[in-house]
Amino acid sequence: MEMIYLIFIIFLGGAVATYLLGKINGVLRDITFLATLIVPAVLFYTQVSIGQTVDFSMSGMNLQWGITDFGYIFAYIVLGLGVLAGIYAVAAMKGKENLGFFYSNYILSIMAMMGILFSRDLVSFFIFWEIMTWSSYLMVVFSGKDVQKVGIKYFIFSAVGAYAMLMAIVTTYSLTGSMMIDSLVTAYPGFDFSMQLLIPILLLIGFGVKSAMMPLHVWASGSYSHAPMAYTAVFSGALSKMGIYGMIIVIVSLVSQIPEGHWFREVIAWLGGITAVGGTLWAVAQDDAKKLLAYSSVAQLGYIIVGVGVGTPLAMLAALFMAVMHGLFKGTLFMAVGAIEKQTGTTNFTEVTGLIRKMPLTFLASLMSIIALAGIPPLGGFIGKWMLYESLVGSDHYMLVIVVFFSSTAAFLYCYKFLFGFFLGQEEPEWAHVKEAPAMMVVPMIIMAIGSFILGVFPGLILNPIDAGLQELGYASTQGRYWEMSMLFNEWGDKVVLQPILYTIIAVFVFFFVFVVAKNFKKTRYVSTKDISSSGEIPKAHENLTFSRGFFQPFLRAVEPLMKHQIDPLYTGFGRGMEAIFDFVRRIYTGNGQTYALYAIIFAVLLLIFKNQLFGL
Amino acid sequence: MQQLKANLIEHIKTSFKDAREKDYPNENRLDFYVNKQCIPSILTYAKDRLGYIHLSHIAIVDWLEDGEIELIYIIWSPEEKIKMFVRTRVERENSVMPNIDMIWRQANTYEREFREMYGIQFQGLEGEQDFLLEDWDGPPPMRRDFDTEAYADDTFFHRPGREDAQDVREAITKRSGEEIPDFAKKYSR
Amino acid sequence: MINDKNSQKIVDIIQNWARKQSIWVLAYGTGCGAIEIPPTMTSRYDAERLGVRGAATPRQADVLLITGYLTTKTLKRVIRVYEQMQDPKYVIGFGSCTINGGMYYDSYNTIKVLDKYLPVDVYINGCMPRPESVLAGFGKLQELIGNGEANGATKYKENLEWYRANQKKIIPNWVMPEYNW
Amino acid sequence: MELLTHILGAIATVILAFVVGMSYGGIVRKITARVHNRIGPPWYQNFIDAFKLYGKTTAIHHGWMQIMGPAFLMVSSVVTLMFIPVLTNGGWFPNLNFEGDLIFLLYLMVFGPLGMALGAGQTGNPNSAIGVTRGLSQMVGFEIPWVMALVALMIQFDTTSITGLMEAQAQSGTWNMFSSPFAFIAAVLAMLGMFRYSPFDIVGAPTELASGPVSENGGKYLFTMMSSGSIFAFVKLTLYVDIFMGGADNLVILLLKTFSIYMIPVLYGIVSPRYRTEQAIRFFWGWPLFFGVLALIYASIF
Repeated sequence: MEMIYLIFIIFLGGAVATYLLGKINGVLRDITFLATLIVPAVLFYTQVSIGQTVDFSMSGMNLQWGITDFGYIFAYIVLGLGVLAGIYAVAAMKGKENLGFFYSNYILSIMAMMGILFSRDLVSFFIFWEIMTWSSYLMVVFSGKDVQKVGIKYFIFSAVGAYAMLMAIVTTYSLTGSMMIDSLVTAYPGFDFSMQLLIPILLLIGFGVKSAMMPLHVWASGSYSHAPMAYTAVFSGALSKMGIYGMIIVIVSLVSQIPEGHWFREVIAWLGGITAVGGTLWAVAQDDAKKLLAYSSVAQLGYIIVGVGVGTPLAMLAALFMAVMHGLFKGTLFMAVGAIEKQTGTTNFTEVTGLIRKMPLTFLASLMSIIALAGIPPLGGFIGKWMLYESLVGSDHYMLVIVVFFSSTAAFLYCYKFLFGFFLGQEEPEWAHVKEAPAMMVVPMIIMAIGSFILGVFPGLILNPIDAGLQELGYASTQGRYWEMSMLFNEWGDKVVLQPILYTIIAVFVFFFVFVVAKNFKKTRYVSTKDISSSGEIPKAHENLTFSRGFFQPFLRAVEPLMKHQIDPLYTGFGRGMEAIFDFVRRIYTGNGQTYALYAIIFAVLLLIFKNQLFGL
Repeated sequence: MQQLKANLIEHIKTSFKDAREKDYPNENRLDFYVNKQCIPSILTYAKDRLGYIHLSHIAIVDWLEDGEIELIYIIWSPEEKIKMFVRTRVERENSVMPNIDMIWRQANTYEREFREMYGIQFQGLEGEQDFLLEDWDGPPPMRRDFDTEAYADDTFFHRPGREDAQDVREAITKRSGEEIPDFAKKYSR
Repeated sequence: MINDKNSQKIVDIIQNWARKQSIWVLAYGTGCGAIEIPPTMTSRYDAERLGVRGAATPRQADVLLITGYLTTKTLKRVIRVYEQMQDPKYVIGFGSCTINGGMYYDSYNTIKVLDKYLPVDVYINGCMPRPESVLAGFGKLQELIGNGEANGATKYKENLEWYRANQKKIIPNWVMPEYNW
Repeated sequence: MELLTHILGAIATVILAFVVGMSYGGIVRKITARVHNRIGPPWYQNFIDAFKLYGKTTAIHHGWMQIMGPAFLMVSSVVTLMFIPVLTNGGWFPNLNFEGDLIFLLYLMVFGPLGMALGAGQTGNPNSAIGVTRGLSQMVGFEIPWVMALVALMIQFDTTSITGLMEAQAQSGTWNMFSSPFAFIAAVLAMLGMFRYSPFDIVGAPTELASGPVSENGGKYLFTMMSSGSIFAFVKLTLYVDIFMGGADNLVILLLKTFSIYMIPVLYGIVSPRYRTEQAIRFFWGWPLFFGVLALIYASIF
């Protein structure tokens, strides 16, 4: 049997089995769940080779499944994050109700994402896309809170995206007579201009919804923060990357073939830039960690979209690298929030403080992820940021680089807010009982944090498959020109050599650690955070001295003009307008027989009056 | 002005039978003695009906010889420009005053200070914690029978050499032979 | 070599010299004495030329300058501030009030003799002392530090029980973190 | 052998940066005093202060992060120093000049303040956190014109490395401050914020914030912060000299150039009152931003 079928059969069977076992035995269910994640992952990496395809026919349509070099990069994200977040989920969701449903949904999500990467034709692509949307929707409403507000928003945007995509697919079929992605790509330059414009725009609406691009990002903050955190790690880390995956195919394979594609890409890049700025500023304003990370995800996806839109080889490298990194560090951060939520019951910065001594490992993982997120060397986030800037400067996007830089500098603000809000600050007696999260939750976080550290020093590890994927899309090989195992070059040949940097940092760090820090630390004794110089006053145990409200108020006051314009009210206004129209239409049906009789009479009269014009008599 | 004053006095006297007018030469001032139970009602009445919306001050006098403590509520009407002194006397020991901080919020501060400094209790006064005196376990220090010097001698250390109370000027004269001018001598001890 | 007594002595001499030249003052501005600090620091008398400089928090300060009377209420805070300071640390009592109570000799809530509660290294006499005498006081402190005689902190540490007893006598509700460095 | 010279050179660079930064700090105190019509402390006062701080006991800590904070700052300063070409030809200080570029440097320079901010947060003092938030907000303000100036230089000379910019200046014979004046103006205005002298010193305002982020740190912590701050000041000055004034061939010229450029924020600061945070941010997004845009236009046209 073909290995590809086997993988999907395991996924499907596992999903059903977990659901059913969930009714019988908890341990069995957990084991089945993990096995269903790990076995296909192992099979995929060992047995499936790139380029291998399977063909079959379904109701008269030829379908083809197979993995490409390009899809392989995303498969790393999906399966890696899927397995780690799955291990995390087993511990994180312990004791919740309806777990079989959660697990089978989770498996379905992973399966759908793998299916999207496997699909070489538009029909199975669309089917898997819908499975992904539905499973993620069910996860968003899993907690049962604010289903009306959040779930419906996500549902409507996903539906709009899906319909747009369906229209594009149907149009493609009517134009080419084939459902293959490859045939669309080859036939695309021959379309007339309106079709050349319409198909990518429709597809991009579909993909833009998933990757939270600017006017379509409205659902993101609510949905990311309402899904269980174990799933949000996958939701934000991997699922949103499917939008990027589609977007790259549309932009690179389709739009770039026509001369007007250049402007198209510029628009996309600028939309990405605006997404990044907006997401960052709103993230700074949040008081809830989930919301903060959700907006931060929007911003990070904005960077990736910028890279995709710019589309030079270096920019594509940057975008794909950042996609991988975003999966790593944002997954870790969402997991950390989940761990904190599990241990304290809240994720609000104004409530939780001073967990550093209680949850040191979670803090360490968060710290490393935050450093990666902020793009500070020597962690992985820096590589993506560096390549993005160099590509922007090298491809004459001068204003865009400023916009992106503004957003990434402002990102330090929410980075600090995240770390300070949870881990630093006053240690309140309210949280004195908090313990470190269970090992099954901590270990995936630490593994991923270490992963982002390794990628920061040896980016070649992941740039290698990315390079292969880009070659698949028609780019020339970039190895040696833009990167080596631990070296980066820009368009002008300026380089950053990562290993000596790491060694220097480690050497200086060790020096200070051994001679200054460790020696001092032993000599000093710990005093509680109540023992601070507060004008000679001794804060009592119940006096809360934590500074967490209005954290960046001066900054937000300064950027107020930028944040005045929101897209939400526009949609709400649109919705209200539609509602008013429907309401008016509804009023026609009064439910009164007399009124209907009146309608009939009016209709007859109108017919009589206009009969000459209508029937041309 | 006189007419206005007379009106006010009449108003108050009709409403509060036990109000005793205290004659005072100052023309823009009214002065009453009332019972302590009347205090909230007369102040409310003055505030709501007569336009005395402002509590200027609450004064306190320790009449040690009479064994009483007098509280004087000074209120002011910005329209009629007449000050009203509402006085009441209570026993020095174990007396409980009605609390008026729901009429004027700022009265709370005065009342807490009186409680600490004069030992007068107020009914249902908020703020149990110390106000001015932290860690105080002596008698109320602002009462006239409180001997502050004896208390200080008792509680605090004194540096030796302090008690002789020598005049600085005399000491200098003795030491360096400087003459004290005649006019200054009467100030010397 | 490092544990050699003579070399330790040399290090002490150098360190004392540095301490003497760099005095970071935490002015605990109770009472009227605080008004004498601005002229001392600004252009007329310019204490900074002697290395005297204001510190913002007790953690950074070397000298606690108590400028005036201390009520029982403020004494608690002053003790707290003093205990938060890091060794080596010095106390300057400023004005008559800290020496013998000054004009508050019979007050029911001000302490009269500061050195019963905190180890005072230098007293500056006067009510108020002029900036010149403040500078003279700093000069005296520098002299003491230079000779290694300003050891109030050690005295406090060694006689902590005696000081604590005095402090607790007027502060009955004693809630203060342990002092053990 | 080569490694040994490298290490020795690195140590020499750190010592040089420390000494120069400290002395500049002392000289600034002296100059400030003279402007105030005071005599002021001797120029070596900062050394005495640092030595005294080192000699103070540090008996307490609020947790690991408080101690790591100053260490982060020190590591960041020293590592950043390693990537700055101190002299044009490398000379005695070969270090790692050719291994990084400007964008790398921009991000490396954030490493220290972030670690420091974490250290300040661990102490639990609300003043520290308030100071940090102000500092970070202000940083967003001045980074924008500063990056604009750098991008303008990058596109003008088609290089992002500092050595590349220095070579370009050596070839053309003019300093960048003359060949791209708008970028220089934007960068200098950004520098006012970078050095945190008034009017942008609200971060560590001594009376209202109790010196902000450092309020819980005394003794050795403060010594580490003070010395790494001095090294950092030297790093920034050398960076400015390298990219705008053609670098320096020997130490005397380096000192002259760095000192002259140091005087801009110092002299502006002495006579200025203090901005609130949002005022500071708006200041940077006013004229500095305008000059930054001008610099970008200038660079993309010529």
